[in-house]
Amino acid sequence: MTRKIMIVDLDRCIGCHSCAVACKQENGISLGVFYNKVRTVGPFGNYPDLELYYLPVICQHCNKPECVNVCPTAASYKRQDGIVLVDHNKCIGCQYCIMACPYGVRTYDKAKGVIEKCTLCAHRVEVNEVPACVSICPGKARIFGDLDDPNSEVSKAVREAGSFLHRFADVGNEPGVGYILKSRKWRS
Amino acid sequence: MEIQWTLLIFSLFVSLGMGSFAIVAITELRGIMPGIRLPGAITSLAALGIGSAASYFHLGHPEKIFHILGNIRSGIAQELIVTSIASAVIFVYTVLLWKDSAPDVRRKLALVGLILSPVVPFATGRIYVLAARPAWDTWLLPLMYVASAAVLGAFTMYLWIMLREPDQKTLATVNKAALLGQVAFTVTIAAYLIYVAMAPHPHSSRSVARLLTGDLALLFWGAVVLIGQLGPLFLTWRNMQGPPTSLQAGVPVSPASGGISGAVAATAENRLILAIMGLLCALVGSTAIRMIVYLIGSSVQSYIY
Amino acid sequence: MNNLNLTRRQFLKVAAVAGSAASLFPLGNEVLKGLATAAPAQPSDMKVIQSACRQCYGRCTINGFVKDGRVLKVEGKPGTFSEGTVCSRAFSIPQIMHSPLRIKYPMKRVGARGEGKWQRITWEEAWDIIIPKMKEVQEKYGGHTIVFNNGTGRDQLILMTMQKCFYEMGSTGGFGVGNVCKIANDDVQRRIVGNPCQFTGWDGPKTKTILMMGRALYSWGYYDWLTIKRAQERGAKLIVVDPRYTVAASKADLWLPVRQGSDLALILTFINMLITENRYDKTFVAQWTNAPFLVKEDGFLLRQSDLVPGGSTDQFIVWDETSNSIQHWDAKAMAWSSSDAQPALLGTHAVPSGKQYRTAFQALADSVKMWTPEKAAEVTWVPAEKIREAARLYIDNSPGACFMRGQKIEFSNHSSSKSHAIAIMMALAGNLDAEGGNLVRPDTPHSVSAVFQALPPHGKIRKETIANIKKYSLCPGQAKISGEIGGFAAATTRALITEKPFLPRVYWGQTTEPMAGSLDSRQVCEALKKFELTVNVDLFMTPTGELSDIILPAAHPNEVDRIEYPQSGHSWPAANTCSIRQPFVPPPGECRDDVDIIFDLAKRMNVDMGWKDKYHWFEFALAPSKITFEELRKKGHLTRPVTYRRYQTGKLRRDNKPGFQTSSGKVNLYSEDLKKDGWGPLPAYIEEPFSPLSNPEMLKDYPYIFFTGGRSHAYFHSEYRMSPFMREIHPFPTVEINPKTAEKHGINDGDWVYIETQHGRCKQRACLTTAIAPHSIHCDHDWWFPEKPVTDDLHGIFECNPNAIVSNDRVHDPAVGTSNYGGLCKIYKAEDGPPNGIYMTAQQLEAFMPKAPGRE
Amino acid sequence: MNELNTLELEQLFSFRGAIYQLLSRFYRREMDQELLNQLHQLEFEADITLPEILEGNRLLKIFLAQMGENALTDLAVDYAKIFLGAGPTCGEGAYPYESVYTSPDRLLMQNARDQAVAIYRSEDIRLEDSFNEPEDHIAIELTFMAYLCQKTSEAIRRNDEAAANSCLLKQRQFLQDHLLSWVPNFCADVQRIAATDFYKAIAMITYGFLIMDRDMTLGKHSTT
Repeated sequence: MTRKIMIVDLDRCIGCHSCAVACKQENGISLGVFYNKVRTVGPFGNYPDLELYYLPVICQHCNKPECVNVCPTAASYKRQDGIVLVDHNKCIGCQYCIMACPYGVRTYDKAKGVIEKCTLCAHRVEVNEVPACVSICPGKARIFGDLDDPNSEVSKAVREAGSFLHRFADVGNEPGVGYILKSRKWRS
Repeated sequence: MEIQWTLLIFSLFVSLGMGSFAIVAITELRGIMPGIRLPGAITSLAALGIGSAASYFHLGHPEKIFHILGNIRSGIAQELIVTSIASAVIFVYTVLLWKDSAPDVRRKLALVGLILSPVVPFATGRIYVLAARPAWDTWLLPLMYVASAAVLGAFTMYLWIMLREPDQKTLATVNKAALLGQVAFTVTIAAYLIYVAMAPHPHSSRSVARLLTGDLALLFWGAVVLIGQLGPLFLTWRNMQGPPTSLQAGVPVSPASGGISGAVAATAENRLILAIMGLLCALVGSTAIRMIVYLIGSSVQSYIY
Repeated sequence: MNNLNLTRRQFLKVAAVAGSAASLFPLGNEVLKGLATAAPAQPSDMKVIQSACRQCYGRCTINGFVKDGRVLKVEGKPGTFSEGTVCSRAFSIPQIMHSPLRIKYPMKRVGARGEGKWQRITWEEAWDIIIPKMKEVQEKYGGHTIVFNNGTGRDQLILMTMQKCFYEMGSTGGFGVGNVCKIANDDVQRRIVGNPCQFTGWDGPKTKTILMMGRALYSWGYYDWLTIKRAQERGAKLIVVDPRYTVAASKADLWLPVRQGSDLALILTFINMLITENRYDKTFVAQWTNAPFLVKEDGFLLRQSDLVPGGSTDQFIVWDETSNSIQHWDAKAMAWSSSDAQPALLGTHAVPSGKQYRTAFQALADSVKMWTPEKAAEVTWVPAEKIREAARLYIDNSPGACFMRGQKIEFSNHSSSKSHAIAIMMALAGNLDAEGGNLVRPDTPHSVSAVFQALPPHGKIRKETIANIKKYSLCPGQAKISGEIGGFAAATTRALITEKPFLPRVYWGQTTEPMAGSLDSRQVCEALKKFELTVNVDLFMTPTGELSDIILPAAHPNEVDRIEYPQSGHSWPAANTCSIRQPFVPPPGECRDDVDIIFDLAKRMNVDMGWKDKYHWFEFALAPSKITFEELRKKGHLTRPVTYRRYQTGKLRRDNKPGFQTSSGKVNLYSEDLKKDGWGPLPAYIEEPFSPLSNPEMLKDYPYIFFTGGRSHAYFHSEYRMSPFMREIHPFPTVEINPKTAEKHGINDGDWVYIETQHGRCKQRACLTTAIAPHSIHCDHDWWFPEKPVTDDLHGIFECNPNAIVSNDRVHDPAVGTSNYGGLCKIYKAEDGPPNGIYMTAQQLEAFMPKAPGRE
Repeated sequence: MNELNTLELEQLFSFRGAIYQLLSRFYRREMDQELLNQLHQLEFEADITLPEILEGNRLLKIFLAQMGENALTDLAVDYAKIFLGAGPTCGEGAYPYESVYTSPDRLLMQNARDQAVAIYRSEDIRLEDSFNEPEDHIAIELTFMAYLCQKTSEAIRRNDEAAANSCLLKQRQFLQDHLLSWVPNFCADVQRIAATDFYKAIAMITYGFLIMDRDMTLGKHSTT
């Protein structure tokens, strides 16, 4: 089995939004729509005793994606390699998956009448390239690979991170993306 | 999340249609009040039509709807299927009624329709039962939608009955039905609120405080409670008292509902006006609670949108 | 013709319309030749072209994916210093190159300035207007009345060719970027150390401590962050000095939240601690700096000529502790008078005449004595223990601690002193050209960074101008900034307004937007209107372009050939790599390479550029590396290894003698040069004129410290406001306000607010964040709106731009012309809401509003 | 139905080609004195009842009758403002490229331009070097139509009905898929932005002519 996944090392992320724009270019996303956004978590505290980190957010490519369960046309589906995709030929734009997504990472592209979201650059993964946001990240904060391969970079990163590996709140969907944060308190 | 008006209209009118048809079906099965069946059935069909049209406009690509059977486990697919079946049943029933033929078939169709009448609103409410949105993740929500359908149906049919000069027995029955529906609605709303208060992943956007004292207080207390619950309750109670003969009927009113009841008493020269007021109150109440459901329907964590 | 179901009636109609047209345009007319029948051109495959990004000056290596003359996308090119990474700005390249707003033809102004009436002309017509006028002005009023303006954009070769061309015409400069850019302080470092070492030169890969001042990470070359992060992972410490909790501060091991404009006090404290704790590198200071030189009462250094009539002026006197006698350092011979001399660093020493002289080092020690951490805490508002902690990290890790900075510390009326102090700090700590310290960038062929340093010799007019600079300068006796021999923006603006010392006549602007970036935008606007001829070379119609007589269309950086060489703020390997930049596609319309335009201008103005064209120049620049331009084009890049302590091996000097490329051959800790420029020979702290300490009574009306210049992750100064991608991630001019401060004024996050100084007000959108102190306000700089019509205040150049509310009538650094772009301000909610007509479908953009301090 | 004879057909395509060329010339570069003089002779009116052409013609006539000494400069300024993005409308000029009107980000060199390149290539023609503009520039697209008209006209002269038919099909297709997909919006923008009646008139006439030509080549009869 393969399980393609992304790990983001938040200690390396400088919140420069380069990934967000790289993604827009790579995937030809409409203006006003993002697959990938960088949130600023903080600053917490009072000046000058502050703490913050940046949180790049994409589709979590959950292990048990609720968006797939609820999609009436099976346009949302999970591939063998773990990537969750939307087949635009089938998507009727009912937006039910947006309701089912715990993280607000799906969006309805009004112009196209379909759901848009991070594809983990599946078209690149298929030709053995990493997603655009991974390849250009100025902090090299993103790691991409196969979690089921114990020798992959992601597997190593997950092992090394230990208890510093964080995930978004799980409501049964088992989010896939992992966030490493050692230097600050995880608050997301 | 933002109010999804197309979906709201869909669920409101489908509920109204199914609620209305339930009463039509009851009259058919029990052989009473034949005069209201045709207007009732047509109202029901029309409501389903309006609801379906709204859902059509909700879709980005309705032309691809044939893919809908791609995932039968999906709440939306189920909702669409039961709505379609119900619409077909009611349509055939209405045609037969129009032609005044095949009474046996009609009775069977009425029975099917009666069974479907809580199922369809339940299905429309069920799609909201999602773990991603803590304020929705309860079966009380679809139950509330069923109760809402009962109220909407009762007050819709009330109007038709009033237009047909009903006898006292019919009136008493319908009054009872409306009262029951309304009480069920109030109870499910109360139960739902208790759930929301205890829901996991608490957040200010989906707190009960937002309803009771926050930015949604006016919508909740005014539209849901006062107009949506107390209004119909009061009107039903008024109806049960028999026709008001004059202003001096002197109904004792509570201070809280004094404004409305005063106005009602002043203008309620006949039951028709009471019926219209009742339907309006039911519509306002059912719309407002649906609006609230959307407004407190924030996801566990919302990052991009 | 079954397909054409036509009636005679219809035919007659077409015939009626077309008959006359046909008589004008019989088929086969010239118009149709626009489509020449030719051999079928094959659809081309997607090509990947290696090049460099010039959306800022980080010059990351990129690949362009090009098909049929269209840039489909850009990606980072791996295998170089930028390691395949690129920032968001790179992705605006296809949008900028293919923007419909591009100017593609030369144009002349037909209406009044700023009216927006333009007529397309040919290049020859443009030259026919420009050249006679320039020649006339040059003859009638002198070349010094020709002002040119080079911004930071596009690249350094443009800047250099412009300087070459215009100085040779007799121009003394003009607006330029010298006073808003790191090159002002580079110039100070040239005098102190011989070459820059603060901005570029920090040895990230080997360092133990990084002291970073006024630089977040978003200005340029984000790959620097990788170097910093790897250093941290190795155990190195990052100290960040910044008034704001920037991204760099958030990643730092120690953040010093210094009061804006007070950073020099910190450095002076570090120097004092180095001396009083006896932690300075004695060997280096004694042998390689002018610290042991004796100082006269008049503040100049004691020379042989002061002791012996007719003595040498190149021989500096020291006290030799070995022989207990005076000896000297001969700056010409680059030798001591006694080979085993042990020059005394401290104390006062008597010369044979009996007269007592302090050493320069003693003078320094005396001048910084007051700067204890406690004293610094009073000035900087940083607790003394934090200052001590930072000093410990820097001092205890020296040699091997490096310093790096952004440009914002230049924005001060005492930036010379600051640069001077930093150089002293590095020298005392033994970090100059040391492993892990700050490497001095030589201008010899030993370094690829020097590829463009060697310039053609000066021509006759230029020599004459330099010799009589007082007569020709726009700011006589001031500001000899590197690259600007006699002018800076504020002085030029003043000269235009007051016509003193003389009235400049011709303006040539290229890669620049002075109204956005210079002090007092409105005054700059008035000044620009006074020129007899204004030429602007740019890709887009800019506010300044709108005031021009002639617009010339420039090519985008990825439409031309160039060598990209290190110049900005990086460490190895970036600082030691030059790389290719070559076109993805040819320029559209009649756009031309900026450098070609200058060569063309030079030819028409009879200026000898030294080289016949850019390619000639490329070959010359690459010759020391034994590679041709075409080879570089294929190879992609060229990296040199790092070497240390090159002052010992002679690699820092053009004559290959050990030492530094300075007037004394040593690090001029004690600077006679700066003294001559109006500074003391040693750095001294000066409070900015409009600050809570210098002007407390002003706080009553203007209670907040106002400053600007934090860098955006989406823009490069005034550029890219027309890129949808960039506007999406940084949609509004944003003012950062502490929530406590905002609460006092009833300001909510996202409100539009006015920021008002004594000089005026501007409007920005509030971002409430604790990343800024309650006493301070920070504004985005250089905003204008291409979507606003020219008739609306020149595309809204004044409305949201904080540089429009800072007066030009203030103190400038006498040596380099820099000034503080801030002051004191008040803020209040803008009841009239956002600026009219700006691009903001709020619903869309609201969500894109970056939260502080994501944008700096 | 009054079928046209060969000579008339040949003439028809020549005429249409001529109009396309004339329109192309208006957008290709600024007006010059010679063309301005010639315009006096131009008769757009005749028996046409299409309101855009009538109104355009009326405006044009007024402009030509009333133009002053600076007419050429005024027209050049207007040209720069409308088509070159140089002027008070900066940021929302009527950029004469199909890509700008059909791509979501309003950029040059997008899919429409690639399609245009492919179509020209299929006809074995390419752009003349001196006109360094993307292939979806309105002047080039209009010229391409003129080119196809010329080809048809020649085919008719040779009595090669198959070639003529195929060429006509191409015209229809290009007109439908390209010119009509954006020129109506473009002309509306020109009318909105233009300061002179001249370019307003040209935009109206362009739009009117394309509509007329569409109906005619598609065999509709709505132009009456």
